[in-house]
Amino acid sequence: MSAETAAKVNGWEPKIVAFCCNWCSYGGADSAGMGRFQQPPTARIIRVMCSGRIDPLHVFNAFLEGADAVLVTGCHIGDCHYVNGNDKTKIKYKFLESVVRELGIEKERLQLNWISASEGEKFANFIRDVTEQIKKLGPSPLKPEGVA
Amino acid sequence: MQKGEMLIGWSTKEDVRKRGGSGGLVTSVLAAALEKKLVDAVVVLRKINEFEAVPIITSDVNEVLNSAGSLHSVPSNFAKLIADRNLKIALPAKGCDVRAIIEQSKRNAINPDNTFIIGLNCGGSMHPVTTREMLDVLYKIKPEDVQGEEIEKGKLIFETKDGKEHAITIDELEEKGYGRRENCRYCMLKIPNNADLACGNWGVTGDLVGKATFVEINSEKGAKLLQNAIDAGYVQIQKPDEKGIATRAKIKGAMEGLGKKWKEKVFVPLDNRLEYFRKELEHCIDCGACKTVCPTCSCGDISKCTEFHSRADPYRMSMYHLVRFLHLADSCIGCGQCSDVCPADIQLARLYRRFANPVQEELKYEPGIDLRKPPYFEAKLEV
Amino acid sequence: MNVYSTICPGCNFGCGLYIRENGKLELDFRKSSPANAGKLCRFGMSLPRFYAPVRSTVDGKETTLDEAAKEAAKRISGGSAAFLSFGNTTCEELLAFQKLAESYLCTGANFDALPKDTHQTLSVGIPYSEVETAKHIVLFIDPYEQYPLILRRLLAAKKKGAKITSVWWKKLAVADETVNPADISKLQLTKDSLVIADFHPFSDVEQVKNVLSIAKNSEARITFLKPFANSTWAYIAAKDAKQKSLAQLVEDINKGTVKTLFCLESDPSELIPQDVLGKLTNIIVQAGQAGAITNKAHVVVAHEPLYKKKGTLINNEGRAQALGGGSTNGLDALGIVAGTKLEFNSLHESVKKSLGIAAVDEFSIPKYERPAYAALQAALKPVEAKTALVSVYNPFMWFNMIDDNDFVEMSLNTSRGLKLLKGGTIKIKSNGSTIEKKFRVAPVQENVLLSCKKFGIEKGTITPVEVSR
Amino acid sequence: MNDTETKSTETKSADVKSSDEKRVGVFVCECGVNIGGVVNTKAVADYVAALPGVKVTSVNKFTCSDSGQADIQQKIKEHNLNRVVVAACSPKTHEPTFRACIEEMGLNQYFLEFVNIRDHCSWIHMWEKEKATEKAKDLVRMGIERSKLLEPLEASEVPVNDTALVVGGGVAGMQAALDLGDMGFKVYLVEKEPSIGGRMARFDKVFPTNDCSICILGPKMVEVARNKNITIMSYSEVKEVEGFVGNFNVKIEHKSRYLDINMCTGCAKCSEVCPVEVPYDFNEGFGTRKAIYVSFPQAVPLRAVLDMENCIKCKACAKACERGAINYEMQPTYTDLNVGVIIAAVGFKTYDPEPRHDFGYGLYDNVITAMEFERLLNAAGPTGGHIVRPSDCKEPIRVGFVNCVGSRDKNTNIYCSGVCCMYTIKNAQLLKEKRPETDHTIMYIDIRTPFRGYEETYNRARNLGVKFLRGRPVEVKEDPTTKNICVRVEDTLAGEIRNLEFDLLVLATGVVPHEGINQIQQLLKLSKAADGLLMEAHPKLRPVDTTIDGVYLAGAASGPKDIPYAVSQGSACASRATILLKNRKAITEGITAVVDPDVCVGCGVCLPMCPFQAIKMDEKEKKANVMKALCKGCGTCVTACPTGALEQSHFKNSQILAQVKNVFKFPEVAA
Repeated sequence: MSAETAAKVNGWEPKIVAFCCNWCSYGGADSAGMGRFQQPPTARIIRVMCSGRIDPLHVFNAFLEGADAVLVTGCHIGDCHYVNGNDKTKIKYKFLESVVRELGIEKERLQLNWISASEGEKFANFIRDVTEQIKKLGPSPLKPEGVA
Repeated sequence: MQKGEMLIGWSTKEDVRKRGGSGGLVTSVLAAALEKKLVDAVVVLRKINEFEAVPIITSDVNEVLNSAGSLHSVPSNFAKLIADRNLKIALPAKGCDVRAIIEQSKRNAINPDNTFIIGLNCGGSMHPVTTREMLDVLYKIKPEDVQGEEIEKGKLIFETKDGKEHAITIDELEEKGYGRRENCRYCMLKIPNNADLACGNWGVTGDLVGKATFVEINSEKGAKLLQNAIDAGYVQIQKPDEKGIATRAKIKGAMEGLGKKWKEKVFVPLDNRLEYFRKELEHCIDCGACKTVCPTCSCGDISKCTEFHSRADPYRMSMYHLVRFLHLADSCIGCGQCSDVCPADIQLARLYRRFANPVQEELKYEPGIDLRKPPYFEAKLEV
Repeated sequence: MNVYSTICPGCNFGCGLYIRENGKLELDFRKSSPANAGKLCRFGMSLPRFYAPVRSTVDGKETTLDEAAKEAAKRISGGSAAFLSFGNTTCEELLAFQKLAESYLCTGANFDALPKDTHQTLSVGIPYSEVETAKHIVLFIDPYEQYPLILRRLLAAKKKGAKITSVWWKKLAVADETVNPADISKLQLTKDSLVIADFHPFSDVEQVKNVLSIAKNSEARITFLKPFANSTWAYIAAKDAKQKSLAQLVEDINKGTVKTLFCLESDPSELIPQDVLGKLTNIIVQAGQAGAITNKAHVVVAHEPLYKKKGTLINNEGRAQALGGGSTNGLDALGIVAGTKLEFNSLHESVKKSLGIAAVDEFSIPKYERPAYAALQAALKPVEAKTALVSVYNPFMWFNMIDDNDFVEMSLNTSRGLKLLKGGTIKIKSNGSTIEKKFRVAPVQENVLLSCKKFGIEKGTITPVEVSR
Repeated sequence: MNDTETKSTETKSADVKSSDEKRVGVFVCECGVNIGGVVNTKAVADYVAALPGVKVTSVNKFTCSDSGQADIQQKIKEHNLNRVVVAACSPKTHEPTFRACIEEMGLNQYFLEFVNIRDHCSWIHMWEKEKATEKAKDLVRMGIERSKLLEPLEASEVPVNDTALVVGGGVAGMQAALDLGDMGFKVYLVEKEPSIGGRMARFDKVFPTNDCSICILGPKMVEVARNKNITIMSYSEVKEVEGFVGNFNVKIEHKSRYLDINMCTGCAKCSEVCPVEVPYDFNEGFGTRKAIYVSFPQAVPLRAVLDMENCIKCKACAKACERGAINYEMQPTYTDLNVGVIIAAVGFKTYDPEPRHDFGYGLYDNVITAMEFERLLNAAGPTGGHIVRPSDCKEPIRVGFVNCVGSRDKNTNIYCSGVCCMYTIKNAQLLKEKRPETDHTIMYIDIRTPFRGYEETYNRARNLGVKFLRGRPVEVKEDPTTKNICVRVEDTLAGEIRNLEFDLLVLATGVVPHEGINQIQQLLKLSKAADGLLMEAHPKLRPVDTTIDGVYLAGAASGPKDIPYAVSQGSACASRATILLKNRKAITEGITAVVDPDVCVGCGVCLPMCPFQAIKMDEKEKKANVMKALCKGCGTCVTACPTGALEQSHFKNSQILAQVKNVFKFPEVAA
């Protein structure tokens, strides 16, 4: 299905894989729940201990499995539970981002955000924004046949 | 003798001078290093014919002395051959060999202190199968009749056994799809200043043309290597003239200019990159040769690119290639070995460079040049 | 450090490579090799694994090569011995072996069932360079899985404007059009067409006849690829010998007229059912590497592996290629078995003479006669099953080596029809046994399961199966 | 239990219980209406019941309740479950509960997979019930597939040697050593100077109470020396540290004093006869000391030290020493210690304005630092407590003070040193009290007086007539004849430029890390922040811990501190350390990185990734090695590993990818 036709299909919901670190962004997602910050049911959260654990391999695999977007999230810089894991995430992400861009995947499909455990509303807004952006783009060109 | 010094030298052994190109200096330096126990072993190409030679590691001085001669149609890379050998070793190396050795050193697979690298100026190499076809189609000579080849003034010259020379400009050859391997065309490292010595015929002037080698000393190890050969009586040297130094720089500049043009020609911007990569890779048969041969990869048989790739996955692109793209975006040195060995003729080097060119430029990281710069993917923090 | 220039034993393609002995076996690419430009397929890349060391044994006890060969001579002297070789070794050894075999030689291929005038066409293919210049290519193979090195020739042809038609159960990336194997009659061929098929012990002879007639009727060129290294020579050299088919061999073992089987560099455990092999009093194997059969054999004559051998191989194009090793101990062993001393040089001269060449030069292909064959009548039986498991034979399967093809391919519709779970498995039932396999969704014909791995439930190429979630 | 709906998916007959078969039980919680009001929990349970490996599903009103937990335990028993998936709220709050619950049944606690279908589903999709149910199915499916790949883990214990090493004998280190010693633990206190006491020993008076510094510190120093559990290693340095929490092997170098410390009585007769005079570093270079000397009268230990660099080997001291303690050939000696914990109280130095000539320092005689002022003010100082100006030794009348020298300045240090406002006020006040005729102007950016008694001190100074001028000098010049200092400064409150002339200008230099900090950072593998100071494990919640277990930080090495703060930190370190010393064991993280040595190629990419220095390269085998006692389980190294030899237990690549793969499915086909 091309992006254009997809956009026309009513009710198509993207599927977003969100990697969250245990200490901040996963907590941020929890806070979104506690604050009842409503968001589209598009994200599937995968918890890791530190954003530094998010391997580009996982990101690639998510795309190949059919993710319409992949989110890399972690603690704000300076707040890492493991001293500086997120500093490394930042460097690695920049590198991954360049590779994904050269591969020809739209930049909206891979995003990085630092979200603290208290920023529930920010988390919800992030998911809403990404969902809107992806709805405009349509399904990922890497999505395998017959998968949803 | 010290770092930065430029010299002109030749072998003192007449048979080596005769057999080897440019005065046989490199051969003699290697032989001297072995004989005087500066190293335990050296890498040489055991020549089979003009279009085939096998790289071997040897401790036999005679094997070294008999190995002389440059072969443009033997596009090998020595880095993986010497990796994890734990030997004190000396070897001749094209720019891409040197870059690969440096990358392997960064990954702890080669001990740079025990590796003496004699860099060879390189304008490019050719695939032997292409060369044979080219001889047949363009030069109209039988490959078996060839007894020597030379690149001079932009021409590729073959000498046949009857003593005749057959020359065609490289431009013309490459226009017709022959000539140098594609990655060599856009390679920008013509004089390997990342090696301990940089040797070549560029800059040799006057009577010495064809009979001597121009050497630039790039490191203390290089100085040691050359001094050893002189002390052992294998090599004689003299100072180059200003004109020679200028000529060498001019040739380098011209070659780099040409490289740049090729780069622009090969890497035209694409509209649908994802579709392009997908199409290019659809004939992949998962042989893994591109990884096995990759001289910057220090992984064993098991690595992330292979372990998380399964032939059972119905993906539109393979995990193997995506992980390779990532790992090569910072580490690809553009040696073209992957393209050479791909059974589906996928121009892998071209694909890897599609990532490496912009990424390496953006991150200001050039692999294989500076030993002190860790692979970018290591994400070393600047504290 | 020993480096050998050698040929891949994975199939009859004739791929050149180097093998380096350096504590362990390493392979290196021989870029000047004319058949493959140094490139290797997945099997070629796993050669260090293929060359598992083997030792000479008699009834499980380790012994020397000479002793094992003497014992082999003793055990074949009973008169009820058959000799089996598909190739996989040098022309010189095969020549000696065929002399030894005298009355009972089997090369595995079912020449019996095919007219004699087709034998040369089946034995020697056309040069790969002709593939590159063809205008229309019809594939009866899966180049990706079976003979990967033909792929670059097909792509080169395509670049020059060739059209590629594949007669296969799956849409192949290289093909411009795909014809269902059941709809062969729809094929449109001309004299500009080039048919690429394969010929192996499991080939359905009716299908081979069919392919031969299609080519004959349209005056198209035809070439058969083959799975065993040097099978070209094994077939050419055996054409005057009293050759028996594999089916005949099985029958004779069952009848009890064959009690001893001498296998030269050939593993029948993939081709002859286990219970039949079990009826043999003696299995004698002469081989250069361990395999399923060396574990079962009563006598193992372990000679040097192929890469260490001296001698000649003929590839599918008919190209003669010299092996870069120096060992002739395989010949020595055959000499002991035969009771005569075998000289490499004289055998080598015979090989050259029969090829009509003065020296082995891999860069030129000897001239082969390819006599025209008469029209054939094929009687293809349609497969009568809702679902069929199609086995795509490849070097890993012929050599029973572990590979990572442990799954079946099927269409999305087929998987949906069975309500399979994504990432789940499918149960396949045949011949009374059930296996559970991973599956991969691919553009495969409906109700066909394609497999590049031997699961143990298949019979030949197409096996009717029952499937469920 | 009427609030539980159970569905067994087992066909009893065809049940083969092989030991490695994954038998999953799924427990879906309704959380009252929190989940059940939005997500159709029964539909979720029915859906997952059909997934391979799922042996039983159960829906509970409150899975965390006693009855809910009992249900889990009963099902584990009934169905011989070896994996438990709980779909409920957040693992951050309830994971421990359920881990304990399954552990009671003999299952490894890491066989629990916790799926969040409340915070991450029902609460955030309240108006999209169907979609929320579909999402919940996805989340539970992801959890089930991950659970099948979970492996048992054990948190491990390492024994702790109950001795402590305190590096740095300043007030913070002394406090730490005293507290530990008083609690009965053996303590080694290593000080690189000839005497303990640190910077505080050099202060004249200390704010806000203006006590005599050495008068209150001296007794404490003696107390340290008298404590039977404390061994002072003065004039000594840490040279090597190996090992990890509970078991650090430390090599201490005792620098040569060129005299036998056991024979020396500190009588200082040697100093009297020594003919060499060198500037006295203890007095900030004012006045002189001899080449052989006792660092200051209250030194602990009260022993002399011979400064070999300046010794002329006249041997006068050797003759003067009645006990024959002096030995010119003495070499450094070494002690190997094995300690369980290390407290680093390595201190600070004051900012040196010399290289940049801040405010004319180093160019003009009459610009001095506050530390120099402090020594001049001290009765035991070079002038006997008289403030004189260096150019002519006259007592100054007009004294200017410049604050924030080397602090709050992007050209030097961005941070506030915290103590300078107070000590400047104190210094001005002390001089004013001593010589009321003097005139003081403090030029400041902001005056910071945050703690008890500080603001009062500030007010007292103002009442005394100390002038406060808000502004930073833009130009400082010396009058060549009078050597007076002329300052051009903008009074930012008045909004006018002022040209002031002072007899003496005192610079309030800030607190900066001293040179030795790099060495100790490397030895102890600590982290250093961009400002050059050592980093604590967490700036708020773990202020004296470091990222290295068993290593603690006290005092100004981790940022400027006043004395009470430094002392509290010393005590805090002692208290933290006692947890390990008392228990004699440390629990290490169960979730750690693990190396597969068969796959590792020893490329070393992982080494710099680890902020805890937990990975070592076995150079001989060329394999990376994770020291479990040091690993905190962040997994950053695992990401960097190119071969996949490094894995993070409980977050293995395969486990994470199992979740990724199960985000997606084949949509159900309509029958």
